[in-house]
Order: sequence, then C-alpha cells, then structure tokens
Amino acid sequence: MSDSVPILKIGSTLLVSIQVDLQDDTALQLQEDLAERITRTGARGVVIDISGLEIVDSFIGRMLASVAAISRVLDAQTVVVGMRPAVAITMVELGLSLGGVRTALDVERGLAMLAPAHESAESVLLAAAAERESR
Amino acid sequence: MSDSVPILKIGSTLLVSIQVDLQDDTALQLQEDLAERITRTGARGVVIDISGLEIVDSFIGRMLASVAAISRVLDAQTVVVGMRPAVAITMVELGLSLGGVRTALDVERGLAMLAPAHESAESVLLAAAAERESR
Amino acid sequence: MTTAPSATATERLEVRADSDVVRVRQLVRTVAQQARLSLVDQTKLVTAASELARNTLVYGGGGEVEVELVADGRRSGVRAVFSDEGPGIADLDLALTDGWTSGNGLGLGLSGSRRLVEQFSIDTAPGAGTRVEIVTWSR
Amino acid sequence: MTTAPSATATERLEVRADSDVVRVRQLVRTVAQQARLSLVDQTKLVTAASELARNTLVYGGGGEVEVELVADGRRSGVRAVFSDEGPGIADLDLALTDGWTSGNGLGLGLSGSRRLVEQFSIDTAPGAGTRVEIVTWSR
Ligand SMILES: Nc1ncnc2c1ncn2[C@@H]1O[C@H](COP(=O)(O)OP(=O)(O)O)[C@@H](O)[C@H]1O
Ligand SMILES: Nc1ncnc2c1ncn2[C@@H]1O[C@H](COP(=O)(O)OP(=O)(O)O)[C@@H](O)[C@H]1O
Repeated sequence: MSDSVPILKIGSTLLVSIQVDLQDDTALQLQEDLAERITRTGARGVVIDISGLEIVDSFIGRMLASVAAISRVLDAQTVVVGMRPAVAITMVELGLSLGGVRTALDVERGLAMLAPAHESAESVLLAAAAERESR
Repeated sequence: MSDSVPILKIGSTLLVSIQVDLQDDTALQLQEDLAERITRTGARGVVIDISGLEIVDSFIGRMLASVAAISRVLDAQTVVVGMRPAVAITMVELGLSLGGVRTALDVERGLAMLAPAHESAESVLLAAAAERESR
Repeated sequence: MTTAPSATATERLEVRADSDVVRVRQLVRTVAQQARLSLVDQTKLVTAASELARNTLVYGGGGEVEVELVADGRRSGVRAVFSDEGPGIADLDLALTDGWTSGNGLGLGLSGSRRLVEQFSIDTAPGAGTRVEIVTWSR
Repeated sequence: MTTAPSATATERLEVRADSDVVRVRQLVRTVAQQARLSLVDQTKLVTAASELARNTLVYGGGGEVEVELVADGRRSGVRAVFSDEGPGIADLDLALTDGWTSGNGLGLGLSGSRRLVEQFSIDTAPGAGTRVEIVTWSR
C-alpha cells in the first residue's frame, strides 16, 4: 500500500489534493477515509483537486463518482476540480462521463461553489492559506 | 414478527430511532405505522435515525425511500440521519442511491432541517430532551 | 479462479422466515470479525449475505446458509454458501442485470452483492435449485 | 493491419500488484515522450495501458508488460504488449462490449482502450491466457 492521500478541513469543507500517481488500493482507501471524515466532522462539502493527475482511467473515474454518491447520502456535496484538458479528452473517449459529479475549474472556484452563504469564498481561502502554512 | 419500532413526536416532527437489526416485516410495519401517525397527528416532518443500523440492504433502502415518498404525499418531509460511513460506502456499491431521500449528519441537524421557522432548533432539542426524560 | 482454502468449522443456518435472515447477518458478521476483515469489508459482506439469504427465502422458498472461516496460508476469509431447492434461475444473465427483478425487489440483490464481495459464483438450473457461493478475504 | 516497425530497446515489467500498474503507466509515459507523441496522445496511450495492465493483474492473475519505442522510417511510435497465462477470454465480442464486466469493473477497459490507441489486437483462448497488443504512432 502506498502513502495515503491527506485530507484538509477548511471551514465546513474537506479538501483533497491528489498529488501522486494514484494506485488502486490508495484510491479505495481515500474513498473510505473521506466517508469517515465527513461523518466525523460534519463537513458539508468535499473538493477533490485532480490537477496533479496525469490520467483518470476507469478505476479512478469510478472512485470519483463513488465519492460523489457516498458524500451525497452523507449530506455533503462533492466537486472535482483541476482536471487537465488532455485528461478530459481521454476520459470522454474512454467512455467515462462522470455523470453525477460536479466539476469546477480550480480549487478556488470549487470552494466558492460549496461555501455556505455566511462563509464567503474569501474567508474560506484565507482559512485555506492559513491551514497550509501551519502544516 | 419482532418488536415494532417506537415513534416519538417532537413538536410537529416524528422521530424514529432504529436501534435493532431490522427484519423485513418490522420494516414494512414501521412504514405503515409512520403513514398512520403522520395522518393522525398532522406531523410535518419525519426524522429517521439509522445510526443503530449496521447495514442498509436493498430492502431497507427501499423502505427508507418509500417512507420519504409516502410522507411527501401526506405533506411531510423525511430526513434520514446518522448513516455510518461504512454503510454509505456499501450502499453506493450495492447500487442504491437513496435519490429522493434527504439526509443529515445526526438527529440534531435533521430536526433543525425540518423545524418550522418559529420552532428554533434549540427549542426543538429542549422538547426532545424533555420527551426522553418523561419516558 | 478457484482457491482451495483450508476450512475450519462450518456453521449452518436454516432460512425459513424473516427472522432467519437477521440471524444469517449476525453469523456472517461474527465470522467476518474472526477473519479480521476491515469494518467496510465486513459491512459489504454482511449486506451481500442479507440480499442472498432473502433471495433464498423469497425466491427459493427457503433453504440454508453455510458460513465458514477459511484460510489460504497468507490470509483469512469468509465463505458463505446460500442454497435452496426452489425453481432455479432460467436466465442468469438477466437475473444478474442491475434493476431486473421477477418480483417486487429493486433487482440489486444479485448484481449488487456480486460487486460487494471478492469471489461470487452461482450454480443454478430450472427446477434444480440455486446455490450461490461468496468469499471475501482479509487484506 | 500490421506494420513491421523496426524496434529499438524493449523494456519489460512484471505485473503482480497495484504498484506495478503505476510503474507500467510511468514506463509507457517515458517511452511515449521519447516517441514524441502529443500530450493528448500520450495521455490516451497511458490511460489505455493502465486499463490493460489492471486487467492483466485482476483477470489474468498477473503477467507482464513489454514496452518498446518503434519506428517505421517516417514516424516513431510506442508498442506495448500485455500478456498473462490466466483463464483467457471465452467470448471476446462480449468482453469488448462497452459496459460488460465479469467482475466489479465498469466494463470500459477493453472497449475504451481500443478507442484510445491506433492499433489494438487481442490474442486469447479459454485456458490459454491473454495477450493484448497496442500501438500508437506520432503524427
Ligand atoms: N434463490 C433464487 N431462486 C430463484 N430465483 C432467484 C433466486 N435468487 C434470485 N432469483 C431471481 O433473480 C432475480 C433477481 O434477483 P435480485 O437481483 O436479488 O433482485 P430482487 O431480489 O430485487 O428481485 C429475482 O427477481 C429472481 O427472479
Ligand atoms: N487479461 C484478461 N484475462 C481474462 N479475462 C479478461 C482479461 N481482460 C479482460 N477480461 C475479461 O473481459 C471483461 C471486460 O474487461 P474490461 O472491458 O476491461 O472491463 P472491466 O475491467 O471493467 O471488467 C472482464 O470483465 C473480463 O471478464
């Protein structure tokens, strides 16, 4: 089993940034970790940043769709952000549509999409920056 | 037939907490009991707490979806709360999406989601606590 | 691919009523804990067992379930076999299709439980009953 | 259509674990860059290789992948061969159908990767293992 993917909490949103070439068991572990963290923290949103992913094959695509479905039944919304254009082209040709998955251009827009009215995008981003510094 | 599941009334909301491993006939009985109680009490909301359930298979999943649909036509909203992360993961892999069912993290958020504007979440919770004590 | 796992003790339960389906879940849970499956894998296996035991009852007209703790040297696991002498399944591909039911179900029992376990096999023929075997291994 | 490209060096990787699938992706990426494939063509080829290497592991019970930089005088390209000595594929038309899986997948691995590459061929028979060859050329 390779390293697990870290999950940050920013306001009421969880942020996952996939920086490694994701192997299958790590992807399944991430799915479990996210479900557990949503329940434990009461998060209302999940942003998955895949800008580090060079490919999304059917296994990873299914993981993204499952995370969206799992978080939905746990009352959280998922947004996948940062997909590279070459990845998008390839995914479509492969036959993956990511039907039930919301997408946004980048982390900033993904967070803004999920932030509750009282958490402005700006304050969320400041919190995100602070959290990153403190690691 | 095993024991039936008790239904509490808190303000204008019914609260069902499933604490047992639900057998099929008990699940069907609960569905009937809830329909009857909504009509009799004029309840506007139903919170079903499934934190005690170790699994939700297709039968129980269908029961939850049916309760949501039935209460909707009786002018009440249903919220399913307390789903365990492992249950959420399994349900999605089984192919159950609980499409028409609202979910929340726990009883508190579920009640708050349903409370009419004049019943603040706090007063609802006080009522719930009082009701529990009086049992 | 069939592994030939070395078995320990086999527990057998009759499936004749709704309450037996609950008993099957509990037995499978116990053995899954003995096999040291993760909580998620336990939940998946118990859910699959619940679906299959219900089929044994509803479509097979009742039958039995055998559950055993297995080991292949490296890992431990759980094998469960659901068998009945009911009408059997004429069109297995159809029965394994998501959403297809001949009765009142959601049609997710067979197809869904196949996704929830590691090994899944069905032996059935019209008039010859149905036997479903599932296995999940610890990681 | 088979081209007879002149090969340079062949790299070989075993596929026995999830981590090997990642290694196959990385090797194919490297050779695709050497072959000067466009970024999109690299991405398509690596994605196809990931699908096929996973099949070698999951359905073939493990096997190996050979990757080579090829040239036909005008263009350079990448050839990758995925082979195992697993159960083989009995009904290839079915296996090549979008959405069909005998296991837990989405059923897009074979059909999808065929769309992602320029040349795609399968050699398989029940009991005789499976060999999938793919080639993509620079433009
Ligand atoms: N043990 C069995 N004996 C006979 N038929 C069965 C059995 N199990 C499943 N089937 C058939 O397969 C169909 C699909 O089963 P399943 O996927 O579990 O869905 P559901 O239980 O919702 O009908 C059933 O409707 C039934 O026709
Ligand atoms: N190397 C292989 N050995 C044996 N069977 C295979 C192999 N590759 C693919 N198959 C069969 O073809 C089916 C379809 O494969 P694929 O399109 O990749 O979808 P998936 O991987 O999602 O099942 C598999 O479910 C399996 O039955």
